[in-house]
Amino acid sequence: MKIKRHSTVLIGIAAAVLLTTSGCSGGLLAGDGGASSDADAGPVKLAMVIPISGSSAPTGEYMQNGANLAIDEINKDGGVLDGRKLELIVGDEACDAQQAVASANKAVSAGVVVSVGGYCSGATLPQLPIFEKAGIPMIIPAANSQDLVNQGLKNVFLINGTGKQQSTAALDFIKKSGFTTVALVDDNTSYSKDINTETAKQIEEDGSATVALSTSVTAGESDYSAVVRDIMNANPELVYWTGYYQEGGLIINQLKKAGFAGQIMVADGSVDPSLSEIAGAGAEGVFATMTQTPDTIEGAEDWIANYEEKFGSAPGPYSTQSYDAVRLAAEAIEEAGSTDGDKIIEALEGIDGFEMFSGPLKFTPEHTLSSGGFVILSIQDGKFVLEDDLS
Amino acid sequence: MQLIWDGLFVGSFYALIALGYSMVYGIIKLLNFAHGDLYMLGAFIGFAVLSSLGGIPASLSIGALLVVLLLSMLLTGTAGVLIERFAYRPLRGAPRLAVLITAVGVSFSLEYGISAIAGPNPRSFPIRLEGEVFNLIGARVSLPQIVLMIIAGLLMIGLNGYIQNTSTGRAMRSIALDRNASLLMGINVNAVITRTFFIGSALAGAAGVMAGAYYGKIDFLMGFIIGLKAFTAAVIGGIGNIKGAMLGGLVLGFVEAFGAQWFGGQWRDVFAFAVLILFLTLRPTGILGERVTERV
Amino acid sequence: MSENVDTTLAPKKIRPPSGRVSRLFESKWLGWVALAIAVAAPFVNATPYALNIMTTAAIFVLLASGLNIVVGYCGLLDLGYIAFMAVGAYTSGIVAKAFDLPLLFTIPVVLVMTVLAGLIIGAPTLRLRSDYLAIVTLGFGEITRITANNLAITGGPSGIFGIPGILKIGDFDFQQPAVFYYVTILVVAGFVLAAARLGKSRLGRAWRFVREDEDAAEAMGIHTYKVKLLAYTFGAIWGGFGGVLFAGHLSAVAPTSFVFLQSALVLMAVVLGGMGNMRGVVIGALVISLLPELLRDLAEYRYLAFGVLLIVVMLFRPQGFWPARGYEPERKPAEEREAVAVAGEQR
Amino acid sequence: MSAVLEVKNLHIAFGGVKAVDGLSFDVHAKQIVAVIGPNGAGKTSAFNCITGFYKPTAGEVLLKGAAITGKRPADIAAAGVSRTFQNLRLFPDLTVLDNVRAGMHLYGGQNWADAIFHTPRFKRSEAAYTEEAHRWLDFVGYTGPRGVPIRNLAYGQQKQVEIARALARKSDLLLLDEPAAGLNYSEKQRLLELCHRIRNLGTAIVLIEHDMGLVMEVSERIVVMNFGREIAEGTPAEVKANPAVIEAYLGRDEDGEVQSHGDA
Repeated sequence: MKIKRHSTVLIGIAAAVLLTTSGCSGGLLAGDGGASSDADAGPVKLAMVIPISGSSAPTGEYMQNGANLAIDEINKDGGVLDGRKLELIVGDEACDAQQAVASANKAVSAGVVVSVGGYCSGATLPQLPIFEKAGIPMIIPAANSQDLVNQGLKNVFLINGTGKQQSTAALDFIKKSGFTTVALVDDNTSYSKDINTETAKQIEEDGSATVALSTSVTAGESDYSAVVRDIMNANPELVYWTGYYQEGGLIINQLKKAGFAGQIMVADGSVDPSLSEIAGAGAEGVFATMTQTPDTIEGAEDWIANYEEKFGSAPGPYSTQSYDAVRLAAEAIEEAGSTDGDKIIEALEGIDGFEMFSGPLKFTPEHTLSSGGFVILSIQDGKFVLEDDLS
Repeated sequence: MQLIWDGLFVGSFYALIALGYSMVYGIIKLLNFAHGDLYMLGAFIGFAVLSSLGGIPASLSIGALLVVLLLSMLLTGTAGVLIERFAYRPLRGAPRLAVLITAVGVSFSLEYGISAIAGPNPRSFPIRLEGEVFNLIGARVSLPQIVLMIIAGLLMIGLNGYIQNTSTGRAMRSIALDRNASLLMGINVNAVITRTFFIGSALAGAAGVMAGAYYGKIDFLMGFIIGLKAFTAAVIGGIGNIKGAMLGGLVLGFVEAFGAQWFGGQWRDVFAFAVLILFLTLRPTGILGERVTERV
Repeated sequence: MSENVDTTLAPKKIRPPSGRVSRLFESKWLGWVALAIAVAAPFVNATPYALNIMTTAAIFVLLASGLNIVVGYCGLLDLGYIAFMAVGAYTSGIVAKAFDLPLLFTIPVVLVMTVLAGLIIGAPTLRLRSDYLAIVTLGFGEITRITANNLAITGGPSGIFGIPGILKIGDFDFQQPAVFYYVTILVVAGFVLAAARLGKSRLGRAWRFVREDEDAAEAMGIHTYKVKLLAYTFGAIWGGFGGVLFAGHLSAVAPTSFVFLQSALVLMAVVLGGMGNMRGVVIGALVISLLPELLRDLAEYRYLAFGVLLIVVMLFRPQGFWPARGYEPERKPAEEREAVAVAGEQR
Repeated sequence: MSAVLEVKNLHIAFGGVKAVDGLSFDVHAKQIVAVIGPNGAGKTSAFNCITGFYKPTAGEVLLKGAAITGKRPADIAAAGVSRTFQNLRLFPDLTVLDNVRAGMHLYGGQNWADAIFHTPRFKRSEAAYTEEAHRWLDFVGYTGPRGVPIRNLAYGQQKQVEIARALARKSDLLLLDEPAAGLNYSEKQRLLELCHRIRNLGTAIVLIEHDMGLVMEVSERIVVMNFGREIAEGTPAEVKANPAVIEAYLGRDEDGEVQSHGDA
């Protein structure tokens, strides 16, 4: 009896809801949702899922500014596809998988055509299947874990050097400078561990140097005396820190305090003005593997001036890559002559010699840069300057 | 040797924070979940004080540090008192669950309050203790480390003297034994609890400033893990026991240093928490604690 | 015995609180209405974004209902609850990837693993006092996350990605967002109902007895330790299923999803909604998971707001916004006469 | 006649304080035994030892000939002992009926799977629980509302519910810790009558009580304790005449009480 009554009510409610909503667009009965409803008119939307909250938020801002700079330039020049404007849809990833998925889905729902975001590798990985299913190409400006490539998805393009390429750059510099013993330290995040293991592998294969120590620390702590002790015991000529600047600064500081006499090198995640602030005087002379930043690129003064005029602050890490990602997206859309994902992917694969900050672009078969564009920076007077362009 | 020294140094931080945990627990049987965040608060207060003072010549850094230390202790202590007054006192006598949840709420409010004010990014501390590194029977020891350990030691000795020799100290001990009886004996229980919170929070604040000055980086979540560690230290020593908290801090420092050596640095926290769980299940009264039978 | 019953003291009429809102809330229909809304929602808006948000919210509801068993029913403060979700998510992800199975078939393994996890975490700790328990569970939560971050089998810091879908029959893939949403709703509704029913059973009462007064419960022959362990185990199973859905939903599992903050959020849902009251907890979970989506601009302040809210609720409404209903129907007068007569010749 | 409860040379000490120092007594079926003594004499500690809340430092407790010494309270309850507490230990936020149902936990009749799937077995057992709860409330003469949280009720009603809860356990032995404390005269009279009816069910009662009138009237035997020791045991008349008992109560303010109630 009771159950019958329940089910009649249920059916009644369901029917009522159906009746009232069947006219709405975007519902299940209205085809494939609102995703492609404005595919042929209005602005062309680009998704940018980057860290807006959390500890990587400053980098997110650099990226967003870089992208907006490109969008303004392109729109001023008449947009894409005969006058359609570009529009940036920004979503927060907060370096967290769940938030990233939410933001990616939101972007897909907003009807984006290309994704030009992706900073934390751990938060970018779960975005891949979402954009892939929606047939949306991804031009990833910052995240560069090898795992992104290893999935073999045809919509994923990396315009930052991969962990592998960064490791190669590190090895080149090690050989060039004649270091014979190296300690590798990561912070146990996806990106950092990737570079650590890859560098260790390449050093061993190469054989000109030995890995004296390869270890991990836990991010977010203050006291790194354990790893400092290990390094002092291993006594390498070079310490390569592959994590982010917060812990990097502490480790450099504590190493110097402990009287470490060797050299220190950091990976691109630690290339941030705060590094030398946290590390104090000990940061002087620290090396870094990094893709070109506007500061280190010759002839980028105009660009920097534009950026500063628009945003009132100097560009930071990944401003250029984000800028390039948007330009590249526009180029590919123009080339494809449509907002269709497959055609854009085809266009991206066909691009040859597109000028970017990192040099002329041509994608490898696995959709990475043919050359990583990594250079070696060093800290002089608290600022990163070009040490060696490895050419 | 290096291991022992490193353990001792980190342990003295744990001990300072564990003291507050232990005192508060001993007196009102409240596990002040937000205690670690008072350490964070202390560091940020120190940061704010220093920033507002503007540039300080590096030569004055030890003296300036002491002034900032005292100021931060005062302010953090006051914050602790306010928290007790407005969040915990109304719940005295309420179910333990309610109080614990409130403490979680306080912890959250402090963390994200600071995050909203000072921003989510780590800040670098304006003054930095730099100093000579020298060898002491096989361990690398730096001058700042010694200075900080002396400060920590003095604070702990001072506290111990205070509790053993003053009337407030005696009142604290008597409340820890039996609150109702103390009330009957004419002790102003509320005043003593207020004072306890002040002292405990001030010590945590001192540890925060010292950590800021030594490590150079502070952020709004820095109190979370260290709060857990301090609690572990308090339990190891015997919660509610002042000397136990000091001992527990040092023991935990050692245990961690050795654990990290054997299992690798990334397992250090796992090791520390495993020690906590072992102690709680096998010897919940800690090294120095006495057996207490709970009456029905 | 009838002459001993003081008839002048007729039963006082103490009525459950009335008022339109609370009556609506207590209504038997509420659950069905909620389910109907959940089923109908995609017909209104089926964008991937909306489906994603709704699926996430539903999973969150499942977690909150599981934690409610532990905290709300049994009064054990668990600050590391997300660890059970981690166990479920990792187990199903690893098994599914290793044997290339649809997630559905990993459920037996997940069940075993989560029950084991519940026992491993519960057995040594449930003898502890409640505040020790809270901090130990927090420690266990952190241990779980750090371990997952350091082991090779869990994929280290990158975690596991490319997890197979939940099920595929011929061309029909249950992984399509809308289908997955309905699967989630079905599972969550089932578990919420089960948790609510458990709460109103002999076991559920035993949990409440333990929560209210452990000694008195012991004196009634309730083996408090076993009962607490059962609460923990059920909580673990709920969390584990939440993990399976999580793994299926994101197709990736990474350690960053299992930080203390997540445990705290689930706890907030339970506390704000009303500890022990499934309806309140479901509403609390929906509020906690959906509100930030609606108020994106205030994202920075939401945790601060949650923290302050926790304190305020504990101070002024310790039972939560929708506390457990402490009433049940009185006996009908006719039965009363009969029962009195029977009780006289008892045994 | 075999004893339901045998307490043999029971000791318990807290730190240096000997709360119970060599207590022995037997309780036979259908017997009502009172334990009396000044405050702090160790009566409640003895109860807590018998019911397993304290572990005795020495001595033995036998229930129907089987040792229950040092077992956990739940096991002792399952073996057939139920109790009330000195200061009410009800479940304040739960309804009157739920409080009584607590005593029925050991009846079983359903498991968690029954509960989740609402099997007929579950419905039957729930109905039985409710019916039984009403029956015991009627038995103790409880007339108040039954579906409301117990914290809303008057003290006397709460006391009734606590006894109903202990009775619902259907144990062989019922320990009542100061059941008459705080009750008025007519309530005490009803309690007296209730004790007799409980005994008629076949349950033996041990009660701690300060009200001498009630004790003298209801109990068959009385155990007198002072400073943890048993100073006298016997029928009410014997105890009343015992010089040690008189001495224990003389010079204390209970003195008058013994006299006045002795006439009753």
